Amino acid sequence: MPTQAYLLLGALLFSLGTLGVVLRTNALAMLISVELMLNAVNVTFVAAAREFGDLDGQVIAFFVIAVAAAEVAVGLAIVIDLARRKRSLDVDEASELRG
Amino acid sequence: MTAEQGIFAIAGGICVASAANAVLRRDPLVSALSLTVTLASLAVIYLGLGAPLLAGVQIAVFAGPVMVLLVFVVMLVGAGRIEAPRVGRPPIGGAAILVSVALFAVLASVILRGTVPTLVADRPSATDRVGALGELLFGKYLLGLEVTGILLLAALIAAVVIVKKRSSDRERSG
Amino acid sequence: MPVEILVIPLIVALACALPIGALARPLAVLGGLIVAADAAAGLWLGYGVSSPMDPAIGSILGADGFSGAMLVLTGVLFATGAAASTGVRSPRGYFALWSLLQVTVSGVFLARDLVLFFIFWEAMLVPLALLMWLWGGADRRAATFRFVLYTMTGSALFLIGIIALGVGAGTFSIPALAGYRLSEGSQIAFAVLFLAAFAVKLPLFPFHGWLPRAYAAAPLPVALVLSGIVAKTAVYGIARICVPLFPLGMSDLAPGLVALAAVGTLYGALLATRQCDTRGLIAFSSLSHLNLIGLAAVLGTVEAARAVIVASVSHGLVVAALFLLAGMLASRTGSSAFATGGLAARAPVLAMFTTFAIVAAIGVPGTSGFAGEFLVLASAYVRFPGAGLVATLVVIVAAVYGVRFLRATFFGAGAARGDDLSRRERAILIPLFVLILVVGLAPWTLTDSVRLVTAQTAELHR
Amino acid sequence: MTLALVVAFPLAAAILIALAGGRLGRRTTGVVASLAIFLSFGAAASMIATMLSRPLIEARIGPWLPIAGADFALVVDSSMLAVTLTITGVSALISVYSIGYLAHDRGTQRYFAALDLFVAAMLLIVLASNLALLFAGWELVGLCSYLLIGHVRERPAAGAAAVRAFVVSRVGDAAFLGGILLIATSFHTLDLAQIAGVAIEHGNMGTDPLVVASALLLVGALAKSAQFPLHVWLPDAMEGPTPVSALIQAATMVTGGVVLLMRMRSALAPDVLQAAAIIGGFTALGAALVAMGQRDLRRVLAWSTISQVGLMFVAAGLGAVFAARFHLISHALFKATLLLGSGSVVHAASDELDIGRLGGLGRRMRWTAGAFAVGTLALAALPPVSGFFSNEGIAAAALAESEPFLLGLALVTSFISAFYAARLFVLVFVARPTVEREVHESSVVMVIPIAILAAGALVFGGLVSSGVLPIGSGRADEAPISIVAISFAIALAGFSLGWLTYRHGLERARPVEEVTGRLANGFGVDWVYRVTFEQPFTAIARELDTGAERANQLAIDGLVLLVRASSTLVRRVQAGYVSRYEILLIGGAVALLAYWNWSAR
Amino acid sequence: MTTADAAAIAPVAALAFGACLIVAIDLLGKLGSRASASLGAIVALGAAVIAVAVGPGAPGFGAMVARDGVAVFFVALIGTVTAAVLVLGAGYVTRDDLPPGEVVALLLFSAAGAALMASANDLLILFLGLELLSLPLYVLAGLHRARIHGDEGALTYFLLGASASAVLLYGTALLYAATAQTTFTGLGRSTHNSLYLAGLALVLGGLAFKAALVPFHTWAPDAYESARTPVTAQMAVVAKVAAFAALLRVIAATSYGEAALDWQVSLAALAAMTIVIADLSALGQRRVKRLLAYSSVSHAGYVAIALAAAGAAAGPTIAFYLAVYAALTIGAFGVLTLLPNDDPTLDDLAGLARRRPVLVGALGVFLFGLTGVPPTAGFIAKLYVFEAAARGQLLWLVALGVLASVVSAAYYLRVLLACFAPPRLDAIAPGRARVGTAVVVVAAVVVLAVGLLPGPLLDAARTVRF
Repeated sequence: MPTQAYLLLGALLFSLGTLGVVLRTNALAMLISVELMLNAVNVTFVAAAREFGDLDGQVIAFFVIAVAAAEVAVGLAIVIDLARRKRSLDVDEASELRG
Repeated sequence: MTAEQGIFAIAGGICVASAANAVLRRDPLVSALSLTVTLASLAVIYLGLGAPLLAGVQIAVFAGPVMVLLVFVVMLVGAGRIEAPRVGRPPIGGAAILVSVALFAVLASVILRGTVPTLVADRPSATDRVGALGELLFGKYLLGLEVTGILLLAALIAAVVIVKKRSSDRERSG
Repeated sequence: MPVEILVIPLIVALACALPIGALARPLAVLGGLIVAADAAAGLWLGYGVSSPMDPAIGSILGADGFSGAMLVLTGVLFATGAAASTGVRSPRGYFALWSLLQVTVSGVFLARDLVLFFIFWEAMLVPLALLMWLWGGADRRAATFRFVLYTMTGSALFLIGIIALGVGAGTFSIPALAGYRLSEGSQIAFAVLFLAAFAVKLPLFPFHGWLPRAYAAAPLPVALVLSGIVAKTAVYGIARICVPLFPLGMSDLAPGLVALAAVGTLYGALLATRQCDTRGLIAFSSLSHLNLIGLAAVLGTVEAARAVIVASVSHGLVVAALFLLAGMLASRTGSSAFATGGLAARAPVLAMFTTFAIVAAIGVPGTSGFAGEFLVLASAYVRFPGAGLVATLVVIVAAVYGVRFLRATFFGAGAARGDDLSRRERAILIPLFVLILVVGLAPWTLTDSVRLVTAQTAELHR
Repeated sequence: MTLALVVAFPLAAAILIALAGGRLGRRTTGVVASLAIFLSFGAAASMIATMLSRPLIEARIGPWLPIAGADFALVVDSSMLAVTLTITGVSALISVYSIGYLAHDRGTQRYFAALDLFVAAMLLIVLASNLALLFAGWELVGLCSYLLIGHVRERPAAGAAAVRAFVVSRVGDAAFLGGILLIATSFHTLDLAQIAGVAIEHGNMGTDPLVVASALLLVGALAKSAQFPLHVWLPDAMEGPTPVSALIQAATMVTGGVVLLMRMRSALAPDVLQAAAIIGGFTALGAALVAMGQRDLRRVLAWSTISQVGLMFVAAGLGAVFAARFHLISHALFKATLLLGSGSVVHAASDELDIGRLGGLGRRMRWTAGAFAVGTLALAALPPVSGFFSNEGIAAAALAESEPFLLGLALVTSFISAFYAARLFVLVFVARPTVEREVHESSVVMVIPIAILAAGALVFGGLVSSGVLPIGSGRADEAPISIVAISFAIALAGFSLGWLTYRHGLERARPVEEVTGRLANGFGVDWVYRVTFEQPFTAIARELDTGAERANQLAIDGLVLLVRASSTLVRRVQAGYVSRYEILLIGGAVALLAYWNWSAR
Repeated sequence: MTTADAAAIAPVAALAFGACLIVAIDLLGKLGSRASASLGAIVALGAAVIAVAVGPGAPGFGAMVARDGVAVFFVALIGTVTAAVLVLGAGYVTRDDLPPGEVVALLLFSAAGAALMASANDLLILFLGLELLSLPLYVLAGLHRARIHGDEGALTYFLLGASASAVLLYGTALLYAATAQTTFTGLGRSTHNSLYLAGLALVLGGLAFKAALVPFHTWAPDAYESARTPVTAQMAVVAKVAAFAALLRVIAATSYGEAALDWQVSLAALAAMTIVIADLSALGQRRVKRLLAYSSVSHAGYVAIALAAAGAAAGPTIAFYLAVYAALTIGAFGVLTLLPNDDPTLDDLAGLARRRPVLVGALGVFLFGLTGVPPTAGFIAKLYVFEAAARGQLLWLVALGVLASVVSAAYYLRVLLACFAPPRLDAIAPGRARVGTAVVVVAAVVVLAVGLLPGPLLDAARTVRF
C-alpha cells in the first residue's frame, strides 16, 4: 500500500474526530472524539516512519499514547467532578460563562 | 493483493466505520465501545505497517485499560444519558459538518499533492527492532521519556487534587 | 531653564505624598509662580532665547521664545487655578494630580523629540481625566469618557503619524525632522494625521463635541487650565510642529483649515449667545476664540506666529478670569445659571470686575483680547481676506453674548442675596487683570522675544 | 507732549476714579472728572499758539501692536484741534452739569469714570495718528456709551437700550475693523499720513478691495453716527441719563463718523464719499420728518441729532470739510444746550417727558428757557445764532459741488427742522400747561453750563463766519446771496408755521399731529431692523444650537452606539456553547491550512 | 547525559524536581499553604536565576533543547512570573482548604512545561512541554469551590485544549511525514512540500490557541473567569509567553534559507482579528476578570503584530512587550487577589479607592499601562511594536492597533473609575495582605520605572536573538 493511503486514512479519522468534537455536546463523547484525533495522528506517524524506514515515528507514537492516557485521566476526573455537581454532561447547556 | 493491502482494506474499513459510529451515535456508551473497536483495528493496521510492538502497546494500554476506564466512567455517570436533541439553541449541525468536511477536503488535497520523501535507509530487521526502539527511547528520546514521566506524575497529582477537592466539598456540604 | 520647569511641579506632586494637608495648596501656588517667574526670566533675559533650539538635556528638551511664553502662561494659570482650588476633597491627591498635570503640560512645550512630545501629550490625559472624574460636577462620568475617548482618538492618529514619519526618516528629533524632505503628498498625509490630535484638543470646529460637557463638568480650576493652557498645547503643536515639519502640506491644507476655523469662530460665538449658564457661555466663547487662534496657527507666517502667541496668552488670562468669576458668581447664586439678575446693586465690585473680564473677552481695545484678535485677523487677511471678513463678524456676535450675559446677571431689580467680592477673591483676580492690560497695551513684550523663532519658522515655510 | 496730555488727563481721571472706588466721595468724584476734562481743554488750547507756526503737532508715545504704524502716536492739525477744543469744552460743561444732575445717584463713581473714558476715547478718534489707535477709540466710545446708557441698571428699558446701542455700534465696529485690515493688507501700514500719501500718489483708491475697504469704513461711520440704516440705537439711547445723551449726541460719539470721513477723506474711494453724502441727505430729511411727530421731548432731540448729523455727512461726503466741521461744532454747542436744557426741564417736571403734558415752563425757568430758545433758533437755522451760518455753509457747499438734489434735500430738511424746533419750544415753554405742576429752576451747577453753552451757540456762528474765530484750515464756500436769502426764508417759514400751529398747545393742533404722528414710528425702520437683523440672528443661533450642535453631539453618541452595537454582536460568539468554540477552533485551523496550502508559496 | 544537556534542561529540571520535592515534603509532614507557596516561589525564582546564571550556550539533548538568548530570557521571565503568582496565591490556597502542596506542585509543573516550550528545539519536546503546561492548568482552572462554573470553565478549557493539542500534534505528524524528522533545524532545510506547509499551518493553529489569538481564543474568558485569580494570572502570562516563544522559534526556523516562508499574511490576519474582536468583546464586560481576559487576548494581538511585521527579528520587540505585559497583568490580577470577592464585578470595586488608596493607585498604573498611556512601560512596549510594524510596511496594522487602544481605554478606564464609586453598604472591607500588596507595588514601580527608563529592559530584550 502506498503511504499516502495511510495518510488519507489518518486524515479521515482526524476529520471524523473533529466532526465529533464540533457536533457532539456530551463531554464524554467529545473526549472520545479527541482520542480518535490522537489515534489518527499515530497512524500518520507510523505510516511515515515505515516510508522512511526509521523508528522515530513509532517512538513518537508511544509518547502520544502515554500523553493520551494522561489526558484521559485528567479529563475523566474533571468530567466526574462536573457530573457529580450538575446532573448533566451537556457542555452546551445554558452556561453562566458567556458574553 | 498483498497481505498488507488486505489488512488495510479490512481493518481500515472497520476502523472508519466504527469511528463514524463512535462519533455519530448519541449514546456515549455506544461511542465508547465503537472507539474500542477502532483502536483495536488500528492495532491491526500497525501490525500491517510492521510495528508489532506498537500494536501491542495499543492494545495493552489504549484499547485495554484506557477504554475500560472510559466505559467505566460512562456507566458511572449514567450510561443512559443520551444527548438531548438540540432544542432552543441555534442549530450548528450544518456548520459542524461543513467544517469537518472542509477539513478533510483540504487535508486530502494536501496529502494527494504532497510527497513523502523517500529516504535511503537501512531497514532494521524485525528482530532487532525492539532493541532499536529501546535504544532510541533511552538514547535520543531520553528527554521525552523523562518529560512523559513527569507528565504522568503531574496528571496523577492533578487527579489527586480533584479528589481532595471533592472530599473537602463533601465535608463542607455534609 | 527647561529642567527645573519640570522638576519643580514634580517635587510639589511628590510632596503631596507626605502628610502635608493644608500646605498642599500654597505649595502648588508657589510651584506655579516659581515656574512662571523662571520662564519669564528665561524669556526676557534671553537665556533660552539666544538660540532657537537651545539644547538642554541632550537634544530632547529645550525652550524657545514661543514655548517660553507658553510656559509663563502655564505657571500663571496653574498658580491661579491652585489658588482658586479652595476646599477640595482629598487635597493631597488633588494637588498631586494637579502638579502632575503641570509637569505634562510644561513637558509638551519643552519636548524637542516627537516621541517625548507624544509622551507628555498623552500623559496629560491621565491627571486631567482623573481630576475631571473624581472632583467633577454632575455630568462628570459621561463628560470624562467623552473627553478621553475623543482626544485619544485624535492622539491615536497622531501616534500613527509619528511612527510612520520617525521610521521613515530614521529620527524623531523635531529639529532634525524639520530638515527632512518629504514629498508634497506625504506632507499632506502626515499633516492630517498630526492635525487630528491638535484639532480635537484645540478643538477646531467641528471636532468640539467633547467641549461643552467637559467644561461644564470639570471642577472649575481644571476647566480653567483645560481651556487656558491645555488647549494651547494644540495651538503650539500646529504652529511649532505641523508648520515647520510639513510646510507644503500645511500650505495646501490651509484654505480648508482656515475656512473651518473661521466658521468655528462664528459658530462658537453664535452658540454662546444661546447659553443660559456661565460654564456654557465660557465654553462656547472659548470655542470661538480658540478657533480664531487656530486660524492664525495654520498660516505659518511671522505675523501669524506673533498673533498666535499674543492671542494664546490673552485667551489664557481672560478665560482664567472668566472661570474664576463664574465660580464666584455660582457661589453667590447657588448655580451657574445666569438668569438671576440685579446683582450689580449688591455687588458693585463683582459687577465691575465681571464687566472688565467680558470686555476683555469680547476684544475691546486696551485689553489683551483686542491685541490678540486684531493681530490674528491682520495675519489672516493677508492670504485669506474672505475668511478674515467672516471671522471679523465675530466682533458683533461677541458683543451680543457678552452684554446679554451682563444684562441677565447684573441688570434689573435688586437680587435677594450675594455679597461683594472678598479680599481674597480680588487678590486672585487683580493680577490677572493687570496682566490682561499689560498684554493688551504692550503685546510687544511677548512678541519681541520670539522674533528669532518666528523668523526661523518663516524661513522653513519658504 | 502737550498733545499726549490732552488724552492723558481724562484717561488718568477715569482710571483714578475707577480704582479709588467710593473713597473719593460723590462730589469730589465729579469735580475730579470735570477738572480733568478742563485740563485737557486747557492743554489743547495751549497748543493753539504752537499751531500758528506748525501745520502738524505729533506725539509718539510708544509702540503698541507689532504691525507697521500701530503705535501709541497722536497727531493734530488746526482743524482737528478745533474739534478737540469743542469736544473737551462741551464735555467739560456736561461733566459739571452732571454733578448737579446726578447729585442723588448712587453710581457716580462708575458714571464719571465712564464719562472721562468716553472723552478720552473720543479724543483718540480725533487725534490718533493711525487706524489701530483710532479704532481703539472707536470701540471704547461704543463701550462707554453702553456703560452710560445702561447707567441706571435697575431700569429694564435702560438695559435694553444699552445692549442695542452696543450691538449696533459693534456692527459698525466689525465693518470698520474689516476695512482697516483690508487697508493694512494693501498699504502695509496703518499710519494715516502714510496711507493718505500713498493714496494721493497713486490716485484715489480705485481697486476693488479698497472700494470694499472704503465701503466698510463708511458702514462703521454710519453706525457710529447713527445714520440710516444703522441709526436705530440712538432714539433708544435716550433711556440713559440726559447728560449722557448730551455727551453722545453733542460732544462725542455721533460726530465720530463725521470725523472719520474728514480725516480719511483723501484715502476713501470717491464713490463711497458720494454714497455718504447721499445717505446723509436722505437721513437728514427722513429723521427730520420723524422728529416732527415725536411726543417725547428727548426723542425729538434725538431724531433731530440724526438729521443734523446727516447734514454733516452731506458736507463731508461732498468734500466740504470746512462746512462739515463748522456744522459739527455749531451743532455740538446748540445740541448740548438743548439737551442739557431738556434735562433741566425733565428734572424740574419730575420726569415728565411728554411734550403734550408740559407747557408754560418759560416763566418759571427763565434761564433754562432762554438757553433753550437760543438752541431752538440754532436748530431752526435762524440768524444770528450759529446754526444759521453752518447750515448755510452746507447749502453753499452743495451748490458749489453742483448737487442740486442734495441742495434740495438740505433745504427741505431745514424747513422741517425749523418747524419742529418751533413746535418743541412752543409746547414746552410757551403754550398753556395742560397739567399744573410745581416747577423751579435747576441748581446753579446745572444752569451755568447751559448758559455758557447757549452763549457759545449764540455767538459762535457769527464769529466764525466773520473770520474772527478760526476753526482750522479751509474756508467756507462763498454762499451766493440768493442761497442765503432762500435758506433764511425757508427756515423762517418753517419756524413760523410751527409756532402758529402749536401756540395753543397740542390739542389745538390735532389735525396736523394726525399727519405727523404717522411718521413718528421712523418709517418702520425699527421694525425692519428687528425683522432683518435681530430675528434672523436669534433664529440662526437657535437653529445652530438645536440643529448643528445637536447633530454634532448625536454623531458622537452615534459612533459610541455603533461601537457598542458591534460589541454586543461580537460578544454573541461567546455564548457559552463549547461546540461553537470548537467550530471556531477547527474552522480557524482549516482556514490557516487552506491559506498555507494554496497561497503561501 | 552531557554537561550541555544538563545546562540546557537545568531550569526545567529545577522546576519539576522542586514540584516533586514539595509534594514529597507535604506527604511526609503537613506543609502549610504559606510555607508551600513560599517554597514554590523560591523554586520558581531559583529556576529563573539558574536560567540567567547558566546563560546561553550549546544546546542539549541532540539539539532538542536550545540554550540561546531566547530560551534564557523567556525561561527567566516564566520563573519570575510563577514566583510572583505563588506569592500572590499564598493566602489563597488556604482559603478553600485545598491541598496546598499539590496545588503549588501543579503550578510549578505548568511552569516547567512552559519553560520546556520556550526552549524546545524539537516539535515533540514542544508538544510534551505544552501538555505539561496544560494538564495542570486544566485542573487548576476548576478549583472553584461551590461554583459550578468553575468546573464548567475547566471542562471547556480541557476539551478545547485537548482538541488544540491534537491539532498541533497532527501538524507535527505532517511535518514529520514531510521531513522525516521533528527538529526545528530540520524544518529550515525543507522544500515547499504541501505536507510541510500544512504541518506548519496546524502548528501555528495549535500555538495560537495557547497564545489565545482569535479565533482560537474562546476558551480564555471562560477559563480565566472560572479559575482562581492567581491561576488566571499564570494562564494569562506564562502560557502566553511560552506560546509566543515557541512561535518565535518556529518562525525563525522557517524564515531563512532557500525555503524561507512568509508568515506575514497569516499572522497579520490573526493579529487584526484578535485586536478587533477582543477589544469589542471587552467593552461591555462588568466582570473584571472576564474583562481582563479579553484584554490579555487583545495584547496577544499586539505581540502578533510584531511577529507579523518582523518575523524572527521581532525577538527583542516581543520579549520587551511580553515582559511589560507580564508585569502589568500580574499587577492587575494581583490587585484582584487582594479583594474579598474572587470574581468581582465593577460594582464590587466601589469604595476601594477610599479603603485602599495604594492599591488603587497601583491598579491605575496597570490599567493605564495596559491601555498604553505614557509614561508607563505599556506605552513604550506598544511603541516598539508599532515601530516594528511601520518598518515592516504594515501601517494598516499600526492604525488598527492604535485605534483599538483607544477603544480599550474605554473599558480600562471604567475599571479604574469603578474603584472611586461611593462604597456600598454591604461591601466588606478588603483584608490586608502585606505580601500581595508588596508584589503589586513592586509591579507598579517596575511598570513606571521601565516607562521612564526603558534602557535596561531593552538591553535584556536585545539578547532575544538567534
